[in-house]
Amino acid sequence: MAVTVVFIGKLADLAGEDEREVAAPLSWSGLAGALGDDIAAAAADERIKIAVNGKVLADKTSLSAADGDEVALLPPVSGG
Amino acid sequence: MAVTVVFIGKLADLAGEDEREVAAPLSWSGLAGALGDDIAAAAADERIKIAVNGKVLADKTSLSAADGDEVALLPPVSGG
Amino acid sequence: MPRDVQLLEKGFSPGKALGLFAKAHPEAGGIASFVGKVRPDGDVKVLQLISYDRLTLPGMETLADEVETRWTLDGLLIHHRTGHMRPGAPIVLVAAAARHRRDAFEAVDFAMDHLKSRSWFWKREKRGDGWHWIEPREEDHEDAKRWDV
Amino acid sequence: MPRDVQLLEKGFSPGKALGLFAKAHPEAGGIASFVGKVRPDGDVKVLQLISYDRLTLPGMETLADEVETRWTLDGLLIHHRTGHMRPGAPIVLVAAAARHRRDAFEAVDFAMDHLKSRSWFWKREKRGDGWHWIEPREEDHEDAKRWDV
Repeated sequence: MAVTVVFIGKLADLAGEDEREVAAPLSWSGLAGALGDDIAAAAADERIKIAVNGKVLADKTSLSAADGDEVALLPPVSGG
Repeated sequence: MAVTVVFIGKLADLAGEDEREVAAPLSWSGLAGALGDDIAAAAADERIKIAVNGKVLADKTSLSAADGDEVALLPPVSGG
Repeated sequence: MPRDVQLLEKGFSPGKALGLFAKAHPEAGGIASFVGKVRPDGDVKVLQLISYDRLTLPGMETLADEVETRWTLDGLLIHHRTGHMRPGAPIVLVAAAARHRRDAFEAVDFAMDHLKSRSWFWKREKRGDGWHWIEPREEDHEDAKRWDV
Repeated sequence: MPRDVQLLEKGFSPGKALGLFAKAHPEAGGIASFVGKVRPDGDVKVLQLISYDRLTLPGMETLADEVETRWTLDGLLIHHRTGHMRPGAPIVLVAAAARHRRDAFEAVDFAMDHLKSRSWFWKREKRGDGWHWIEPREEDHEDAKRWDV
Protein backbone atom coordinates (compact mmCIF):
# COMPACT_ATOMS: atom_id res chain seq x y z
CA MET A 1 0.00 0.00 0.00
CA ALA A 2 2.78 2.43 -0.96
CA VAL A 3 3.48 5.25 -3.40
CA THR A 4 7.09 5.95 -4.36
CA VAL A 5 7.90 9.65 -4.39
CA VAL A 6 10.98 10.60 -6.44
CA PHE A 7 12.78 13.85 -5.68
CA ILE A 8 14.80 15.39 -8.50
CA GLY A 9 17.59 17.95 -8.33
CA LYS A 10 17.10 20.70 -5.74
CA LEU A 11 14.15 18.84 -4.29
CA ALA A 12 16.37 15.84 -3.52
CA ASP A 13 18.64 18.26 -1.62
CA LEU A 14 15.60 19.50 0.28
CA ALA A 15 14.27 16.01 0.99
CA GLY A 16 17.72 14.71 1.91
CA GLU A 17 17.11 11.64 -0.29
CA ASP A 18 16.34 10.62 -3.85
CA GLU A 19 13.08 8.86 -3.13
CA ARG A 20 10.71 7.95 -0.34
CA GLU A 21 7.88 5.49 0.09
CA VAL A 22 4.68 6.98 1.46
CA ALA A 23 1.28 5.48 2.19
CA ALA A 24 -1.20 5.21 -0.68
CA PRO A 25 -3.29 6.92 -1.82
CA LEU A 26 -1.51 10.24 -2.25
CA SER A 27 -3.40 13.35 -3.26
CA TRP A 28 -2.38 17.00 -3.62
CA SER A 29 -4.05 17.88 -0.33
CA GLY A 30 -2.27 14.98 1.37
CA LEU A 31 1.21 16.08 0.26
CA ALA A 32 2.12 18.06 3.37
CA GLY A 33 0.98 15.23 5.62
CA ALA A 34 2.97 12.65 3.64
CA LEU A 35 6.14 14.63 2.89
CA GLY A 36 6.26 17.52 5.34
CA ASP A 37 5.49 21.20 5.04
CA ASP A 38 8.80 22.19 3.45
CA ILE A 39 8.46 19.83 0.52
CA ALA A 40 4.77 20.56 0.09
CA ALA A 41 5.57 24.29 0.00
CA ALA A 42 8.33 23.71 -2.58
CA ALA A 43 5.98 21.55 -4.67
CA ALA A 44 3.45 24.40 -4.68
CA ASP A 45 5.94 26.64 -6.58
CA GLU A 46 4.44 27.14 -10.04
CA ARG A 47 7.71 26.09 -11.73
CA ILE A 48 7.64 22.66 -10.06
CA LYS A 49 5.90 19.95 -12.06
CA ILE A 50 4.59 16.58 -10.92
CA ALA A 51 4.67 13.37 -12.95
CA VAL A 52 2.82 10.16 -12.14
CA ASN A 53 4.37 7.07 -13.72
CA GLY A 54 6.25 9.24 -16.20
CA LYS A 55 3.23 11.29 -17.21
CA VAL A 56 3.47 14.97 -16.34
CA LEU A 57 0.25 16.32 -14.83
CA ALA A 58 -1.23 19.32 -16.62
CA ASP A 59 -2.78 20.33 -13.29
CA LYS A 60 -0.72 19.07 -10.39
CA THR A 61 -3.51 19.69 -7.89
CA SER A 62 -5.30 16.79 -9.61
CA LEU A 63 -2.64 14.42 -8.17
CA SER A 64 -4.17 11.09 -7.28
CA ALA A 65 -1.61 8.31 -6.86
CA ALA A 66 -2.46 4.77 -5.85
CA ASP A 67 -0.50 1.83 -4.54
CA GLY A 68 2.46 1.05 -6.82
CA ASP A 69 2.46 4.45 -8.52
CA GLU A 70 5.61 6.51 -8.86
CA VAL A 71 5.23 10.23 -8.24
CA ALA A 72 8.08 12.51 -9.27
CA LEU A 73 8.58 16.10 -8.14
CA LEU A 74 10.35 17.94 -10.97
CA PRO A 75 12.17 21.28 -10.73
CA PRO A 76 12.60 23.34 -13.91
CA VAL A 77 14.83 21.46 -16.32
CA SER A 78 18.34 22.75 -16.90
CA GLY A 79 18.62 21.24 -20.35
CA GLY A 80 21.35 18.97 -21.58
CA MET B 1 57.00 36.64 -75.38
CA ALA B 2 54.09 34.34 -74.44
CA VAL B 3 50.82 34.42 -72.53
CA THR B 4 49.49 31.16 -71.10
CA VAL B 5 45.77 30.74 -71.68
CA VAL B 6 44.06 28.24 -69.37
CA PHE B 7 40.77 26.66 -70.44
CA ILE B 8 38.49 25.42 -67.68
CA GLY B 9 35.64 22.94 -67.86
CA LYS B 10 33.50 23.15 -70.99
CA LEU B 11 35.99 25.55 -72.54
CA ALA B 12 38.74 22.93 -72.29
CA ASP B 13 36.41 20.58 -74.20
CA LEU B 14 35.95 23.27 -76.83
CA ALA B 15 39.67 24.08 -77.05
CA GLY B 16 40.64 20.42 -77.02
CA GLU B 17 43.33 21.12 -74.42
CA ASP B 18 43.77 22.51 -70.90
CA GLU B 19 46.07 25.36 -71.82
CA ARG B 20 47.77 27.01 -74.74
CA GLU B 21 50.63 29.46 -75.17
CA VAL B 22 49.85 32.44 -77.35
CA ALA B 23 51.88 35.46 -78.36
CA ALA B 24 51.98 38.41 -75.98
CA PRO B 25 50.42 40.87 -75.61
CA LEU B 26 46.84 39.54 -75.54
CA SER B 27 43.87 41.91 -75.54
CA TRP B 28 40.11 41.36 -75.75
CA SER B 29 40.07 42.39 -79.39
CA GLY B 30 42.97 40.03 -80.13
CA LEU B 31 41.24 36.97 -78.65
CA ALA B 32 39.74 35.67 -81.91
CA GLY B 33 43.06 36.04 -83.69
CA ALA B 34 44.94 34.24 -80.92
CA LEU B 35 42.44 31.49 -80.02
CA GLY B 36 40.09 31.17 -82.96
CA ASP B 37 36.53 32.36 -83.56
CA ASP B 38 34.83 29.52 -81.64
CA ILE B 39 36.64 30.21 -78.39
CA ALA B 40 36.35 33.97 -78.79
CA ALA B 41 32.59 33.58 -79.30
CA ALA B 42 32.32 31.34 -76.21
CA ALA B 43 34.36 33.84 -74.19
CA ALA B 44 31.93 36.57 -75.18
CA ASP B 45 29.08 34.77 -73.38
CA GLU B 46 28.16 36.98 -70.41
CA ARG B 47 28.44 34.02 -68.01
CA ILE B 48 32.10 33.42 -68.93
CA LYS B 49 34.62 35.24 -66.76
CA ILE B 50 38.28 35.96 -67.41
CA ALA B 51 41.02 36.01 -64.81
CA VAL B 52 44.56 37.30 -65.26
CA ASN B 53 47.09 35.80 -62.83
CA GLY B 54 44.27 34.68 -60.53
CA LYS B 55 42.49 38.02 -60.51
CA VAL B 56 39.03 37.99 -62.07
CA LEU B 57 38.41 40.95 -64.36
CA ALA B 58 35.36 43.05 -63.51
CA ASP B 59 35.18 43.99 -67.19
CA LYS B 60 36.66 41.27 -69.37
CA THR B 61 36.88 43.56 -72.39
CA SER B 62 39.64 45.36 -70.45
CA LEU B 63 41.84 42.25 -70.90
CA SER B 64 45.45 43.22 -71.32
CA ALA B 65 47.91 40.38 -70.72
CA ALA B 66 51.65 40.68 -71.12
CA ASP B 67 54.51 38.21 -71.47
CA GLY B 68 54.44 35.69 -68.58
CA ASP B 69 50.84 36.37 -67.64
CA GLU B 70 48.33 33.55 -67.16
CA VAL B 71 44.87 34.17 -68.58
CA ALA B 72 42.07 31.82 -67.53
CA LEU B 73 38.71 31.46 -69.27
CA LEU B 74 36.18 30.49 -66.60
CA PRO B 75 32.72 29.01 -67.20
CA PRO B 76 30.06 29.45 -64.50
CA VAL B 77 31.17 27.58 -61.38
CA SER B 78 29.32 24.40 -60.48
CA GLY B 79 30.09 24.68 -56.78
CA GLY B 80 31.73 22.05 -54.64
CA MET C 1 14.09 5.62 -40.85
CA PRO C 2 16.84 3.98 -38.81
CA ARG C 3 17.62 5.96 -35.69
CA ASP C 4 19.90 5.60 -32.73
CA VAL C 5 18.79 7.36 -29.54
CA GLN C 6 20.79 6.64 -26.42
CA LEU C 7 21.18 7.93 -22.89
CA LEU C 8 24.76 7.09 -21.93
CA GLU C 9 26.02 6.63 -18.39
CA LYS C 10 29.69 6.44 -19.35
CA GLY C 11 32.08 8.52 -21.43
CA PHE C 12 31.93 8.08 -25.19
CA SER C 13 33.86 9.00 -28.32
CA PRO C 14 31.85 11.25 -30.65
CA GLY C 15 34.37 10.70 -33.45
CA LYS C 16 33.92 6.95 -33.28
CA ALA C 17 30.12 7.19 -33.07
CA LEU C 18 30.09 9.53 -36.08
CA GLY C 19 32.31 7.21 -38.07
CA LEU C 20 29.92 4.30 -37.44
CA PHE C 21 26.93 6.49 -38.25
CA ALA C 22 28.49 7.52 -41.58
CA LYS C 23 29.18 3.87 -42.38
CA ALA C 24 25.59 2.97 -41.59
CA HIS C 25 24.30 5.56 -44.07
CA PRO C 26 26.33 5.24 -47.26
CA GLU C 27 23.32 6.47 -49.27
CA ALA C 28 23.13 9.90 -47.62
CA GLY C 29 24.46 12.89 -49.53
CA GLY C 30 25.49 14.60 -46.33
CA ILE C 31 25.83 14.31 -42.60
CA ALA C 32 25.51 17.27 -40.27
CA SER C 33 26.54 16.88 -36.67
CA PHE C 34 27.10 18.68 -33.42
CA VAL C 35 29.20 17.66 -30.45
CA GLY C 36 28.69 19.52 -27.17
CA LYS C 37 31.31 19.28 -24.48
CA VAL C 38 31.68 20.38 -20.88
CA ARG C 39 33.28 23.80 -21.24
CA PRO C 40 36.55 24.14 -19.37
CA ASP C 41 35.32 27.44 -17.93
CA GLY C 42 36.39 29.19 -14.79
CA ASP C 43 36.68 26.85 -11.87
CA VAL C 44 34.14 24.17 -12.79
CA LYS C 45 35.61 20.87 -11.67
CA VAL C 46 32.72 18.50 -12.36
CA LEU C 47 29.40 18.74 -14.15
CA GLN C 48 26.60 16.43 -13.09
CA LEU C 49 23.62 15.76 -15.32
CA ILE C 50 20.70 14.14 -13.61
CA SER C 51 18.13 12.26 -15.64
CA TYR C 52 14.85 10.63 -14.68
CA ASP C 53 14.26 7.20 -16.20
CA ARG C 54 10.57 7.66 -16.79
CA LEU C 55 11.00 10.91 -18.69
CA THR C 56 14.48 11.53 -20.05
CA LEU C 57 14.97 8.80 -22.64
CA PRO C 58 11.26 8.75 -23.58
CA GLY C 59 11.55 12.53 -24.08
CA MET C 60 14.55 12.02 -26.37
CA GLU C 61 12.55 9.48 -28.38
CA THR C 62 9.66 11.95 -28.68
CA LEU C 63 12.12 14.58 -29.89
CA ALA C 64 13.44 12.12 -32.49
CA ASP C 65 9.84 11.48 -33.60
CA GLU C 66 9.33 15.18 -34.09
CA VAL C 67 12.59 15.56 -36.03
CA GLU C 68 11.56 12.69 -38.31
CA THR C 69 8.20 14.29 -38.92
CA ARG C 70 9.66 17.67 -39.80
CA TRP C 71 12.58 16.66 -42.02
CA THR C 72 13.33 14.01 -44.60
CA LEU C 73 16.30 12.11 -43.24
CA ASP C 74 18.15 8.91 -44.00
CA GLY C 75 19.26 8.54 -40.40
CA LEU C 76 19.28 10.27 -37.03
CA LEU C 77 21.56 9.83 -34.04
CA ILE C 78 21.07 11.37 -30.60
CA HIS C 79 23.50 10.33 -27.86
CA HIS C 80 23.36 12.16 -24.53
CA ARG C 81 25.37 11.64 -21.38
CA THR C 82 24.00 11.52 -17.87
CA GLY C 83 26.06 11.39 -14.66
CA HIS C 84 29.33 13.07 -13.74
CA MET C 85 31.59 14.63 -16.37
CA ARG C 86 34.86 16.53 -16.27
CA PRO C 87 35.64 19.66 -18.31
CA GLY C 88 36.28 18.78 -21.95
CA ALA C 89 34.20 15.60 -21.81
CA PRO C 90 31.54 15.17 -24.52
CA ILE C 91 27.96 15.61 -23.29
CA VAL C 92 25.94 15.27 -26.45
CA LEU C 93 26.28 14.16 -30.05
CA VAL C 94 23.53 14.73 -32.60
CA ALA C 95 23.96 13.69 -36.21
CA ALA C 96 21.57 13.64 -39.15
CA ALA C 97 22.16 11.98 -42.51
CA ALA C 98 20.09 13.29 -45.38
CA ARG C 99 19.91 13.52 -49.10
CA HIS C 100 19.66 17.30 -48.86
CA ARG C 101 22.07 19.39 -46.86
CA ARG C 102 19.45 21.75 -45.45
CA ASP C 103 17.41 18.91 -43.99
CA ALA C 104 20.46 17.53 -42.17
CA PHE C 105 21.47 20.95 -40.83
CA GLU C 106 18.07 21.96 -39.60
CA ALA C 107 17.39 18.59 -38.00
CA VAL C 108 20.57 18.81 -35.92
CA ASP C 109 20.04 22.46 -35.10
CA PHE C 110 16.46 21.83 -33.97
CA ALA C 111 17.38 18.75 -31.91
CA MET C 112 20.20 20.62 -30.16
CA ASP C 113 18.00 23.61 -29.36
CA HIS C 114 15.43 21.33 -27.81
CA LEU C 115 17.95 19.21 -25.93
CA LYS C 116 19.57 22.31 -24.46
CA SER C 117 16.44 23.90 -23.13
CA ARG C 118 13.52 21.50 -23.07
CA SER C 119 14.88 18.05 -22.39
CA TRP C 120 14.49 16.28 -19.06
CA PHE C 121 17.88 16.96 -17.52
CA TRP C 122 18.85 18.71 -14.35
CA LYS C 123 22.35 20.02 -14.02
CA ARG C 124 24.75 21.08 -11.34
CA GLU C 125 28.37 22.15 -11.31
CA LYS C 126 31.00 21.60 -8.69
CA ARG C 127 33.15 24.67 -8.29
CA GLY C 128 35.77 25.63 -5.71
CA ASP C 129 32.99 26.53 -3.28
CA GLY C 130 30.83 23.44 -3.78
CA TRP C 131 27.88 22.39 -5.92
CA HIS C 132 25.62 24.84 -7.78
CA TRP C 133 22.37 24.06 -9.61
CA ILE C 134 22.22 25.39 -13.16
CA GLU C 135 19.17 26.62 -15.02
CA PRO C 136 19.04 26.96 -18.81
CA ARG C 137 20.38 30.16 -20.28
CA GLU C 138 17.85 32.62 -21.62
CA GLU C 139 19.70 32.26 -24.95
CA ASP C 140 18.86 28.55 -25.04
CA HIS C 141 15.17 29.29 -24.53
CA GLU C 142 15.28 31.83 -27.32
CA ASP C 143 17.01 29.32 -29.60
CA ALA C 144 14.29 26.74 -29.00
CA LYS C 145 11.50 29.29 -29.54
CA ARG C 146 12.72 29.87 -33.09
CA TRP C 147 11.11 26.57 -34.04
CA ASP C 148 7.73 27.12 -32.42
CA VAL C 149 5.10 27.51 -35.10
CA MET D 1 42.26 31.72 -34.74
CA PRO D 2 43.86 28.44 -35.86
CA ARG D 3 42.39 27.26 -39.11
CA ASP D 4 42.96 24.42 -41.48
CA VAL D 5 41.97 25.01 -45.10
CA GLN D 6 42.96 22.35 -47.60
CA LEU D 7 42.29 21.39 -51.19
CA LEU D 8 42.78 17.62 -51.30
CA GLU D 9 43.74 15.61 -54.37
CA LYS D 10 43.24 12.22 -52.74
CA GLY D 11 40.48 10.53 -50.75
CA PHE D 12 40.25 11.40 -47.06
CA SER D 13 38.53 10.24 -43.90
CA PRO D 14 36.18 12.91 -42.48
CA GLY D 15 35.88 10.97 -39.20
CA LYS D 16 39.62 10.99 -38.68
CA ALA D 17 39.95 14.66 -39.62
CA LEU D 18 37.12 15.55 -37.22
CA GLY D 19 38.73 13.57 -34.41
CA LEU D 20 42.00 15.46 -34.87
CA PHE D 21 40.13 18.76 -35.07
CA ALA D 22 38.31 18.04 -31.79
CA LYS D 23 41.62 17.16 -30.14
CA ALA D 24 43.16 20.39 -31.40
CA HIS D 25 40.35 22.42 -29.76
CA PRO D 26 39.79 21.07 -26.26
CA GLU D 27 38.66 24.52 -25.12
CA ALA D 28 35.65 24.72 -27.44
CA GLY D 29 32.20 24.11 -25.96
CA GLY D 30 30.97 22.61 -29.21
CA ILE D 31 31.88 21.49 -32.68
CA ALA D 32 29.46 21.63 -35.59
CA SER D 33 30.35 19.86 -38.78
CA PHE D 34 29.11 18.83 -42.18
CA VAL D 35 30.36 16.07 -44.44
CA GLY D 36 29.20 16.09 -48.05
CA LYS D 37 29.56 12.97 -50.15
CA VAL D 38 29.09 11.99 -53.76
CA ARG D 39 25.47 10.87 -53.83
CA PRO D 40 25.01 7.35 -55.11
CA ASP D 41 22.22 8.55 -57.37
CA GLY D 42 20.96 7.09 -60.58
CA ASP D 43 23.72 5.92 -62.84
CA VAL D 44 26.49 8.33 -61.87
CA LYS D 45 29.72 6.36 -62.04
CA VAL D 46 32.32 9.05 -61.38
CA LEU D 47 32.20 12.68 -60.31
CA GLN D 48 35.03 14.96 -61.37
CA LEU D 49 35.69 18.25 -59.62
CA ILE D 50 38.00 20.59 -61.47
CA SER D 51 39.79 23.30 -59.57
CA TYR D 52 42.02 26.14 -60.77
CA ASP D 53 45.16 26.68 -58.70
CA ARG D 54 45.12 30.43 -58.89
CA LEU D 55 41.54 30.75 -57.65
CA THR D 56 40.22 27.68 -55.84
CA LEU D 57 42.35 27.47 -52.70
CA PRO D 58 42.74 31.27 -52.47
CA GLY D 59 38.93 31.46 -52.69
CA MET D 60 38.60 28.95 -49.85
CA GLU D 61 40.97 31.06 -47.75
CA THR D 62 38.91 34.17 -48.51
CA LEU D 63 35.79 32.30 -47.44
CA ALA D 64 37.53 31.29 -44.20
CA ASP D 65 38.45 34.96 -43.64
CA GLU D 66 34.82 35.93 -44.01
CA VAL D 67 33.65 33.19 -41.65
CA GLU D 68 36.18 34.36 -39.05
CA THR D 69 34.97 37.92 -39.41
CA ARG D 70 31.33 37.01 -38.98
CA TRP D 71 31.50 34.53 -36.11
CA THR D 72 33.51 34.05 -32.95
CA LEU D 73 35.20 30.70 -33.35
CA ASP D 74 37.93 28.73 -31.62
CA GLY D 75 38.80 26.88 -34.80
CA LEU D 76 37.71 26.34 -38.40
CA LEU D 77 38.38 23.48 -40.78
CA ILE D 78 37.57 23.40 -44.50
CA HIS D 79 38.73 20.37 -46.48
CA HIS D 80 37.58 20.02 -50.08
CA ARG D 81 38.39 17.38 -52.64
CA THR D 82 39.33 17.95 -56.23
CA GLY D 83 39.76 15.30 -58.92
CA HIS D 84 37.82 12.10 -59.56
CA MET D 85 35.51 10.58 -56.95
CA ARG D 86 33.26 7.57 -56.84
CA PRO D 87 29.71 7.53 -55.40
CA GLY D 88 29.82 7.57 -51.60
CA ALA D 89 33.25 9.24 -51.44
CA PRO D 90 33.53 12.35 -49.24
CA ILE D 91 33.81 15.63 -51.15
CA VAL D 92 33.84 18.21 -48.40
CA LEU D 93 34.22 18.49 -44.64
CA VAL D 94 33.59 21.75 -42.81
CA ALA D 95 33.89 21.96 -39.03
CA ALA D 96 33.74 24.89 -36.63
CA ALA D 97 34.67 24.83 -32.96
CA ALA D 98 33.17 27.57 -30.82
CA ARG D 99 32.29 28.52 -27.32
CA HIS D 100 28.68 29.10 -28.38
CA ARG D 101 26.67 26.55 -30.31
CA ARG D 102 24.98 29.04 -32.61
CA ASP D 103 28.30 30.45 -33.81
CA ALA D 104 29.56 26.97 -34.71
CA PHE D 105 26.33 26.04 -36.54
CA GLU D 106 26.02 29.22 -38.53
CA ALA D 107 29.69 29.22 -39.50
CA VAL D 108 29.41 25.71 -40.98
CA ASP D 109 26.07 26.42 -42.61
CA PHE D 110 27.39 29.61 -44.21
CA ALA D 111 30.63 28.00 -45.39
CA MET D 112 28.73 25.08 -46.95
CA ASP D 113 26.25 27.36 -48.73
CA HIS D 114 29.13 29.32 -50.22
CA LEU D 115 31.19 26.27 -51.13
CA LYS D 116 28.22 24.69 -52.89
CA SER D 117 27.32 27.64 -55.06
CA ARG D 118 30.07 30.24 -55.16
CA SER D 119 33.38 28.42 -54.86
CA TRP D 120 35.76 27.94 -57.77
CA PHE D 121 34.92 24.41 -58.78
CA TRP D 122 33.64 22.98 -62.01
CA LYS D 123 31.95 19.65 -61.95
CA ARG D 124 31.09 16.87 -64.33
CA GLU D 125 29.54 13.46 -63.92
CA LYS D 126 30.22 10.31 -65.85
CA ARG D 127 26.97 8.43 -66.49
CA GLY D 128 26.15 5.48 -68.69
CA ASP D 129 26.07 7.78 -71.72
CA GLY D 130 29.29 9.66 -71.00
CA TRP D 131 30.36 12.86 -69.25
CA HIS D 132 27.93 15.68 -68.36
CA TRP D 133 28.82 19.14 -67.03
CA ILE D 134 26.90 20.13 -63.91
CA GLU D 135 25.78 23.59 -62.90
CA PRO D 136 24.80 24.52 -59.36
CA ARG D 137 21.23 23.82 -58.37
CA GLU D 138 18.91 26.80 -58.02
CA GLU D 139 18.41 25.62 -54.42
CA ASP D 140 22.12 26.10 -53.72
CA HIS D 141 22.00 29.66 -55.03
CA GLU D 142 19.00 30.37 -52.85
CA ASP D 143 20.80 28.91 -49.82
CA ALA D 144 23.78 31.18 -50.36
CA LYS D 145 21.57 34.24 -50.86
CA ARG D 146 20.19 33.84 -47.34
CA TRP D 147 23.46 35.31 -46.05
CA ASP D 148 23.67 38.32 -48.34
CA VAL D 149 23.14 41.48 -46.33
